[in-house]
Amino acid sequence: MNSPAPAFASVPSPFGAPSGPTVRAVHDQFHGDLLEVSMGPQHPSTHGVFRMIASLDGEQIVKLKPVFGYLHRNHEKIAENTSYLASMPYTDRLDYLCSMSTNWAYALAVEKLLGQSVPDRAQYLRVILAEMTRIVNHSCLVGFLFNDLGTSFTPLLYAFREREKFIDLFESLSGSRMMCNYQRFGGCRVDPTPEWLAAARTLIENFPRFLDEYERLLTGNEIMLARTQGIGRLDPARAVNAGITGPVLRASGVDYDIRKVDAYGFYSRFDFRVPLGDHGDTYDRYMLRILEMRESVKILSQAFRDIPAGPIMDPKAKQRGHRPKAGEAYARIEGPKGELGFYLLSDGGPNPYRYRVRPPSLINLTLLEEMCLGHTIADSVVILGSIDIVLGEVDR
Amino acid sequence: MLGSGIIKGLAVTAKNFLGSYHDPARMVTVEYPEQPTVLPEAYRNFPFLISEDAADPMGTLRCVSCQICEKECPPQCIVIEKSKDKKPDATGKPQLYPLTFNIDISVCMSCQICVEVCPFDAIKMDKVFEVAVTNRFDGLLLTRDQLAKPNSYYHDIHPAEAAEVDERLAAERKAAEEKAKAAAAAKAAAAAAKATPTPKPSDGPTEASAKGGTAA
Amino acid sequence: MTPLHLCLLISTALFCIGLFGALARSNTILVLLGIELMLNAANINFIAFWRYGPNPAAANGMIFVLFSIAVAAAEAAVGLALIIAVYRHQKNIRLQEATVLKG
Amino acid sequence: MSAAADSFLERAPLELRDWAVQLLPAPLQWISHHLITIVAVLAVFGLFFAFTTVAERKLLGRLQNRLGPNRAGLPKFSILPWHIRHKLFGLSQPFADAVKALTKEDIVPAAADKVLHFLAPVVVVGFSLMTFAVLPFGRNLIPVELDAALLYFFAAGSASELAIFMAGWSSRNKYSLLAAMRALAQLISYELPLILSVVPVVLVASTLSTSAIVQAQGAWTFGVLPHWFVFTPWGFAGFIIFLISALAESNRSPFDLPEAESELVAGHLTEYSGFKYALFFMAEYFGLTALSGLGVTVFLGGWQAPCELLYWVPSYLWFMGKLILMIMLFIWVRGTLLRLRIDQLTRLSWQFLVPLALLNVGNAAFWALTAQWSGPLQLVRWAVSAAIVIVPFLVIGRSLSAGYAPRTYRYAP
Amino acid sequence: MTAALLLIAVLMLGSAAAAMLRRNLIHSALLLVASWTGVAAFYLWAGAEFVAFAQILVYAGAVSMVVLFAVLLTRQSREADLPIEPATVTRTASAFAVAASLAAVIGSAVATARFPAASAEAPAASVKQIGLELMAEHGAALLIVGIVLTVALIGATVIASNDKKRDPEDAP
Repeated sequence: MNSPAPAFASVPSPFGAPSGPTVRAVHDQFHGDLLEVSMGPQHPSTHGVFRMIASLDGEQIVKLKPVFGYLHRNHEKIAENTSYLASMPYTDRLDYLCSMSTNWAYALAVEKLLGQSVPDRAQYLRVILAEMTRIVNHSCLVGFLFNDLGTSFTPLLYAFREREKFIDLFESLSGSRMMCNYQRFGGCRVDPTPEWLAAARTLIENFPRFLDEYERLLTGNEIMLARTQGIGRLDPARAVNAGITGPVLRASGVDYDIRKVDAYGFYSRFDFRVPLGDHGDTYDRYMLRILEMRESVKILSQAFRDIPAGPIMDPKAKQRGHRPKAGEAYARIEGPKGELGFYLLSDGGPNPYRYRVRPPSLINLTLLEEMCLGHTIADSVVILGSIDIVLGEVDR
Repeated sequence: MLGSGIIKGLAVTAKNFLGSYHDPARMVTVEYPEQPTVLPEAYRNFPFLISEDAADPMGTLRCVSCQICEKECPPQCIVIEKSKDKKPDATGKPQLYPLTFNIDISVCMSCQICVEVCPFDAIKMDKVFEVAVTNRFDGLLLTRDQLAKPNSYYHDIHPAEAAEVDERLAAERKAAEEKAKAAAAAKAAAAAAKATPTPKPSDGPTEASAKGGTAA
Repeated sequence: MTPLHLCLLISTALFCIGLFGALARSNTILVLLGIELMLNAANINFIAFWRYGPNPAAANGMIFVLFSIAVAAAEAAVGLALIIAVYRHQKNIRLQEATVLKG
Repeated sequence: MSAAADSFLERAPLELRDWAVQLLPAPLQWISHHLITIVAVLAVFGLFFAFTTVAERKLLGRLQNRLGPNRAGLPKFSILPWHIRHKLFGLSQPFADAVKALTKEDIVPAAADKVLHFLAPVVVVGFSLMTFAVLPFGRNLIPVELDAALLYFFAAGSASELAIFMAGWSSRNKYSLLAAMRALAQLISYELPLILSVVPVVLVASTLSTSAIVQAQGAWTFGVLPHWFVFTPWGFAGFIIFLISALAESNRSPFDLPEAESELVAGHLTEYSGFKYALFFMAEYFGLTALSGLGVTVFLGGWQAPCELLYWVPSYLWFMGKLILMIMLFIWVRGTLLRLRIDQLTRLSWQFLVPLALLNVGNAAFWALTAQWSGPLQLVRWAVSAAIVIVPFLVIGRSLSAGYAPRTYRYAP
Repeated sequence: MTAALLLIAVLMLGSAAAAMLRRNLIHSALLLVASWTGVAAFYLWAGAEFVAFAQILVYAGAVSMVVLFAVLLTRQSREADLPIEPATVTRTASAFAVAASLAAVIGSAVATARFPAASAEAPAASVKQIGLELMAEHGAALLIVGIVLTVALIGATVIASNDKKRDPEDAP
């Protein structure tokens, strides 16, 4: 490790001397031929229209070039040409698995720009929905990861079975299963009924049982251990330098969770821990997701206990036609995939002058080649799966 | 011992296999066309226009063609053409009405922003989701006539919300009537007392209270 | 012509095809396969003599063939391993170019 | 007992065949005798294949808390009343699939090696069907009685991976080529433990004939404990090794590397469509069924009843019942496990299965040598035999899984 | 019976000859599998079941796999099926001359030879008999073959294993 950022200086290096296969990315007459395989954009395991051009020596990857942009939808430019409110449903489509937390990040940025305050109940609701989204995202991710590992959909369908319950709650609250469009500048759109809160609480109370069963199915499985431990190691110094965030970074042992660092929303009121991995491999990334789900359950049960009554919307907040004063704002949250940030630059008009998303999926993807080199093609899809990308967010 | 994790996993799948026969929590499949899905009340799909009277939908549209929804619609799937003349609305007040009101639901992303910004409670979200048609251009372009649905339909699909809206509208109308009455009385009194100019009937308060209402 | 003659002629033909391949082709793998064919031709002879020989009760012919098959398998394994090793050094499996034993 | 063996039900299939044969003129009798056998095996196992596919999908569905296919009913012109023909539990799904496969366009890539591309599915189906010839389906039902039946079985079965190679290589697709390489590596690695796992049975039963092996398992202790080979320490170990190798030989999860859909799209099947694809699919299930049938024959007592009281049930029903259980086991495993990597796959074979199988051969030799031990010595015999299985398993298993363990995690301070 | 033998011979010799002449190495290997299967069919024809199955198991099942593996591992060009450069014409011609003359010599020798009369019925050799002979009379040979096979297995592994660790120092 060269010189880690001061914030992470306390982290002892979990890695000794660099080990594992050293790979030469050469292609000349002395080293035989490399087989160049184009995986994607139509490939079952690239999680959407992502493409990896892998050069293989036998089954070993000696070069891997990620190609993206197939799902580019001009998100940022569209947002610069519509009102602040009208961008909110578009943020649903960024990371379409976690629209609730993406909404929050955008709302946070606009609220910062407007100087808008948020009532307590809405703050609690935001935490509740964001943590539920985290659970949804992580359980889906683990399911997809196991699909990449070659199960016949079983863990994925178990995860989907549970996810469905969360999604149903989202639907009955916001009207839509995935494109929730729930947060507003200054609060939330709909107030949940007491029945809704009770149902959500029951769901959360039962969720650890599912997690236990899930772990019994997967965590100790010898094949799973052999397929994931030591695969796709990510050095913490490299991860920090590359701007990796979220569970991928924490799996490498770097203690960086924006919920703790920024304590945005009401996160400072909740008691939760941040799990850290020591090896930075695929197994750690998988286990961190499981552990974070358990922490989310803890946060959620506290939130259900403490949620106050009251308005969910600041009565002074404007409904539409927002015209923030000229200025800029950057707001970030700890999304399920990592640091999700929105940067807004206002010139006083009804549209943002500049709108920029910091998508965790894209930035976490940048070290894909480094993680894959020296591993086999079978591992590359697993490593990609463990990074947890959503192409809607990568390509925007 | 090598293999114990695998055996544990096999036990879990076996449990789920058996559970799928007796445990409804493990068997969540709904056989859709035979078993209709129960949609939550908040469910939203595509917008429709509310008319007061099912017998004369075009005559009693609540929409006054203010074009706020057209402006706010994120994917800009709404096209409105204002009328030149005014027709009396449900309260008898003359209002503009939409000559054209088209929603291209192949573009619409069901975000509900049009509903939120409408000051007249004229556009609401429908629950119809089986909208497959054979022509994806004209078939998915809904016109004014296709969009207009009576208020009773709104009550059917979103009972609680519709009741709230109706209550609010009734209160507003009452307030407006009282105000108009008061104004008329005042005018009469004023006319009786002095020949002063009539105060202009204003729709400002209606709009303001409607705005407050949509937040709920 | 007895069936035995026919069998022997067939095995002769197979042997000569193998020989031709081993001599004519420059690819090491094919040379090895030619030799395998020659071995097979010999095996055919064993079986033919066992079947039409004076003393078929003794299964000697078959046992010879079994041993021969086993040895041929070993030969193929070692031969192909050698070919792969040569390929590693020279990036080529043409027989003419494998002129040095030292890698 | 002999009465049961001669019961009408037991002999019915043979009687039926003989009756049909004697209707024909004499010169045709020999050939029709065999043709009827072949057609019967094809029909029974063709249908068995069809319903295995639907059973697999339904069982997997249930394992995953889904319903599985339950819609394909009977066509409108069927005479059955509407409520029955409407869905029929999805049982007509395989026929709908067959019609679909037959009517789909057959696409051959322009760069493909056309001849091999065509030959591969033919070879794979042909050879996988040939293996059925030596399985004793019942007391009197064995298509071909061969002295070296086991050897024949493995010889015929070994060609299927060759066909996979042909398919993968001839498609001229990189995924297919990788799949072809994997198929070769897998075959080379798993043919050996598969054969070695059966050798102990050959040693103890001292025959290669499948029907004789079944005969050797036909006794009960106290009338309820069958003398199947799986109920001995060496037989159990052999059965487990056989199961693992059979999974690998038939390209089933967790060894479905040649067609690993998350890595190689569909592996060697990537460039196949329509009926050729269906043929591969069929061959895969035929191979699976044949290997399960061999497992039943060699380890699970073949057509023998599990206890003496049930001896009257026709033997072929026992065989089919055990076969179905074996296939359900395979489906269960598929629904649970994930795929190995190719190097782990070969390592599992060479470092784990082959040594254990070799030791197991020695174990069987010990068992055969101590056949006369009785009384307390019998216990010693069992203990020693079990130790020969368990101790190496623990030792090799530990070294194989060295370095892999669930971890504990720390939390940020 | 003779017709069957001739049919087997045509299959066997035809595919062997085609294998030796094809330019495509994979085709050659697969044709050789056909040829080996033909040899196995000949064994079956001759009544040597056990040997026939062993032939298929070893040649079609194992040797062919190793051959195909070797072909794929040593492919040189981007195309999987490298055309093998034909040897020079003189070489081919002389090889043909040698093979043909040898065929002529042996063939004429065989054709003119006289053999003792064969027994009429096919000899029956049960698996048991083969096993007993292998273990009793040829026990020593069996042991030696076992050792040869083991040594060959180990030797092949050692020769083919990638002994040089890849390290950055030996980069070109």
